Amino acid sequence: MNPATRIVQTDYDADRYSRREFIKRVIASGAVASASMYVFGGLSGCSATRDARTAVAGGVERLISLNVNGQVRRVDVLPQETLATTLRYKLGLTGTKLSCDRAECGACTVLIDGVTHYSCSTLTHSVRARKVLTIEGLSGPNGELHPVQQAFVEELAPQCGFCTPGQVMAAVALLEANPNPTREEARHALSGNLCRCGAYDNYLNAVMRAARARAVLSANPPGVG
Amino acid sequence: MLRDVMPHFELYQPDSLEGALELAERLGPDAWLVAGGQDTYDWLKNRTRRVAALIDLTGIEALKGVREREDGGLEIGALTTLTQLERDPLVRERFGLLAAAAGRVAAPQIRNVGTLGGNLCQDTRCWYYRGGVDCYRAGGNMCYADTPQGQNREHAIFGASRCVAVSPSDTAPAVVALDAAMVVHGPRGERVIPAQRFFVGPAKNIRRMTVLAPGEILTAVRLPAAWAGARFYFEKVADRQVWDFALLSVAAALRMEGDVIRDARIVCGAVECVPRRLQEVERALIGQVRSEELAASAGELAVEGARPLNFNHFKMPLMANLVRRAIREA
Amino acid sequence: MAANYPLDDARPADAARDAARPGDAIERHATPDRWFHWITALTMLVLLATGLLPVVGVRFAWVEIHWIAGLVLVAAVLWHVVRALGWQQPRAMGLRWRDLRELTARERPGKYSLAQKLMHHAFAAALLVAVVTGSLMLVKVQTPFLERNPYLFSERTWGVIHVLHDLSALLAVTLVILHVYFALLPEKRMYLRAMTKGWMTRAEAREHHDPERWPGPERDE
Amino acid sequence: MDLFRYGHDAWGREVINGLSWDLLGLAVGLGFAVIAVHWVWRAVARTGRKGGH
Repeated sequence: MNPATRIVQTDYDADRYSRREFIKRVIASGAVASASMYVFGGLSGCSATRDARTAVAGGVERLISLNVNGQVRRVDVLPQETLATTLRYKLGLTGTKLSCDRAECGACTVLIDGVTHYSCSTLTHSVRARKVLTIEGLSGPNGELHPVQQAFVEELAPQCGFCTPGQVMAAVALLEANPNPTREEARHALSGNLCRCGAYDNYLNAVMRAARARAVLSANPPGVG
Repeated sequence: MLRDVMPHFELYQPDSLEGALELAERLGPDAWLVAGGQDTYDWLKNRTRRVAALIDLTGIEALKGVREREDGGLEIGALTTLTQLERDPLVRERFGLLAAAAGRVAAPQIRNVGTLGGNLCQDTRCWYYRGGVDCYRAGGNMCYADTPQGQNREHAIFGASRCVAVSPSDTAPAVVALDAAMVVHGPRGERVIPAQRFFVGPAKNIRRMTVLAPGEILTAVRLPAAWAGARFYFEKVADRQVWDFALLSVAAALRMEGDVIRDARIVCGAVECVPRRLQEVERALIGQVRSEELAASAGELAVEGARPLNFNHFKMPLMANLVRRAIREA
Repeated sequence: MAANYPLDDARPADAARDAARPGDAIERHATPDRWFHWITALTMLVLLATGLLPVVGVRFAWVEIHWIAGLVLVAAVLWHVVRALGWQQPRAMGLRWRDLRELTARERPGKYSLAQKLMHHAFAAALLVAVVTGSLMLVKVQTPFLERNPYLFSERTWGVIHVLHDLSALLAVTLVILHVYFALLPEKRMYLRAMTKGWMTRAEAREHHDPERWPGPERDE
Repeated sequence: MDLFRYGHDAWGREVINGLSWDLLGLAVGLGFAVIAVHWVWRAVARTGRKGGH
C-alpha cells in the first residue's frame, strides 16, 4: 500500500473542532502535501487526492523532523515505529544496538533530552520535539572521543562490546546529572544495562575514571592552560 | 532485521485530557491508552494483543507533576514519571514511602518513562497469561498456574478465585499504605476512589486488575496529609535488583508516640491480586509498645490464612519476615 | 354449568377462598413438595443472578455464592427425586398421546395439564444438565470438599461442559420468565394458591381436571 | 452474533469455551416473545368465547 495514503484513515467530524483546530489542520495537511511531494514527488495522485480530512485531530503525520545528535533530520515514520528502528534502519545510526527489543537489556539506550531511554521501547513519534543523542553524537567535531568513551577505552571496559554503546550512553547521562558520582551511584545509574560478558566492574572503573577525567578537564579547559 | 516492528496501529497524541477522553470514547474498544508504554509495546510486539489505535497520553502536560494540596497533602499527576516521583523533594519529604517504592521499579530507563499511573494500572505478570493462553483472565475456563504441574512461584498465596495472578506493581502497596485517593476521569466525569477499592481481585472481576472501566483514565493520585511525615518502610524482594517484579514487597506506615505505635497501615504486594492490606496486623499493633516480639508476632499474624500453591510456599516465611522487619525498622 | 365461574366476576370470592381453607378443599401439593418448589425457585434465582449478572457487567464476588447455592439445588433435586419416586404419583407427570386432546379443549387433563407437564419437563431438563455440569465444575473451584483438579477432564471436555452449563442457564432464563408469567395469570390463580397453601377447591379441580384421571387424594387413601 | 465462545488451549489448539453471551438477550427475548404471543392469543380466545355465548 502506498504509504502516503495510509494517513487517510480515520473519519473525522469537522463540526466538533474549533477554528483554531481548523487552521492547525489546514497547516498540517499543507505540510503533509508538501512533504509527500518531497518524498513521492514523482508519483502522480499522491498529494492531489487528499483533502481537508487527511489530518486527523490527535493522529500523527508520518513525515516528521527529528533532532538527532544536533542535526534536524526529515524522516518518514510509521505510527508504530520505535526509535531504535528509525535510528538504525532509516537514519543509518547503527551504533545503537537492538538486542532484547523488550526494554530489558539496555543495548538500545539513547538519551532523549539528556535522559536515558530504551529506544526499542520508545515510539519515534513521541520524541518529535525533543533532542535525541546517540553514541554517534558523542565524539567531537574532529573525531576525538568523548571523555566517557576515552575512559572506556583506557579501562578496557568492554569485552565483546555489544552492550557498550548503551553503557556509554547511561554513563554520559549520569555524569551530566552528577559529575562526581560514587561508585554505588554509578552502579545504580548503569543498572538498566545488561552485559552478557559480565564486565560490570570494568564498566564501573571506566565511569569513575571518566568522572575524574571530566573533573580535570573542567578544572583545566583545553586552550586555556 | 526489523525485529521490533509492531503491527500497524493508528497513533493519537492528544494534548488535553478532554481530547484523550473524547478519542477513547470515539475509538472504543479498538483503542489502547498508553502512557510510558514499557508494558504496552511488549504486548504488541509479542502479538498477544492487537489494537487498531494507540492513544498516547504523555503529551498531556496537565497530568504531570506534583502539586501541593491545601490540607498539606499532595496530588500527583498520573503521568508523573517514576524517576520524577523518586526525586521529587515534596514526595521525599512527606511521603518517602512512595518515593522509595517508585525508585525500586524495574530499571532506570524504564523509570524515566514509566509513569505512576501506568505502574498502578499495569496488568499482571502471570506468565501463562502473558504467554497468550486463554486462561480465565483472558476469557477462558482454565487457570494454568494453579494446576498440579503449574509453575506458580510468583503467584498468589491469598485471595485467589480461579485465577491466582498477583498485582506486580511496586507503587500500589505504597499508595494503599498511604491511604491515597485515586482520581479517575471517564466519559461520565470524575470519580474519586480510595486506593484500596481501586484494585479488584479475580472474585469480583477476573478480567481486570482495577475498577477502571473502558474509556476511563486514572488522572491523579491524592495523598492525604494524615500520613505525611510518618515513619515508613518499603522493601521489595525480587530475583534481581533490576527489572524484576516483586516476589514480595511490603509498604508500611507507622505513627509513633515515643515507643508506642499510635496508628499503622501495612500493605504487602505480590501476595494477592490486589495490594494486601494487613488490617488484622494493624489492629494488633495499635496501642502496643514496639518491640522485637511484637514485630515477630505481627509477622506470624500476617501470613495466617495463606493458601500457598505448589511452588510458592517460600512466600509465607518471606512475608512474615518482611512484615516483621517493616514494623521493627519503620 | 353451575361451577363455571366467569373469570371476571370470580375475584372477590377467590380472595375470600384464598384466606381460609374451605371444607371441600383437596390437597394438590403436599408440604414437603411445596418446600421443594420454593427452595428450588429461590436457589435458581440466586444461581441465575450470580451467574449472569457479572456477564452483563454487574461485578461482585459471585463464585462462592454460586457454588453454595448450587449445592442447595443439588440437594433439592435429589430430595425431589426421592419424593417423586416414593410418595408422589410420578405417572401423573408422564406425557401421553392422550394429553394432546387438551389442545382442542374437549378433554380435561389429569392432575397436571399438558402445559404444566411440558414446563416441568423443560425445567427438569435444564436443572439436570445444570446440576450435573455444575457439580463437575465444582472440582475447578476452591471448595472445602474436593481437591481442586482442573485436569480432571481435557480442555475440550471442559469446554463442552461449559457449553451445556451455559445452555441450561439460558434455557432456565426463558423458562423462569414464562413460568412466572403463567403462574401470575388471574385464571390460573388456584395453581398459585395450590403451590403456596397446598390446596384447591373441589370445584376448581372439577372444572379444570378430569375427576376420573385425577381423583384427588381422598380416593387414594 | 456468535453462537459460541472459543479460545485456545495451552497447545494453541482451538477449544470451545462456552456459549456466546449474545444469546442471553435471545433467551430473555424468547421468553417475552412467547408471553406476547400468549397474551394476544388469550385476548382473542376470550373475545371469541364471549361472542359465541
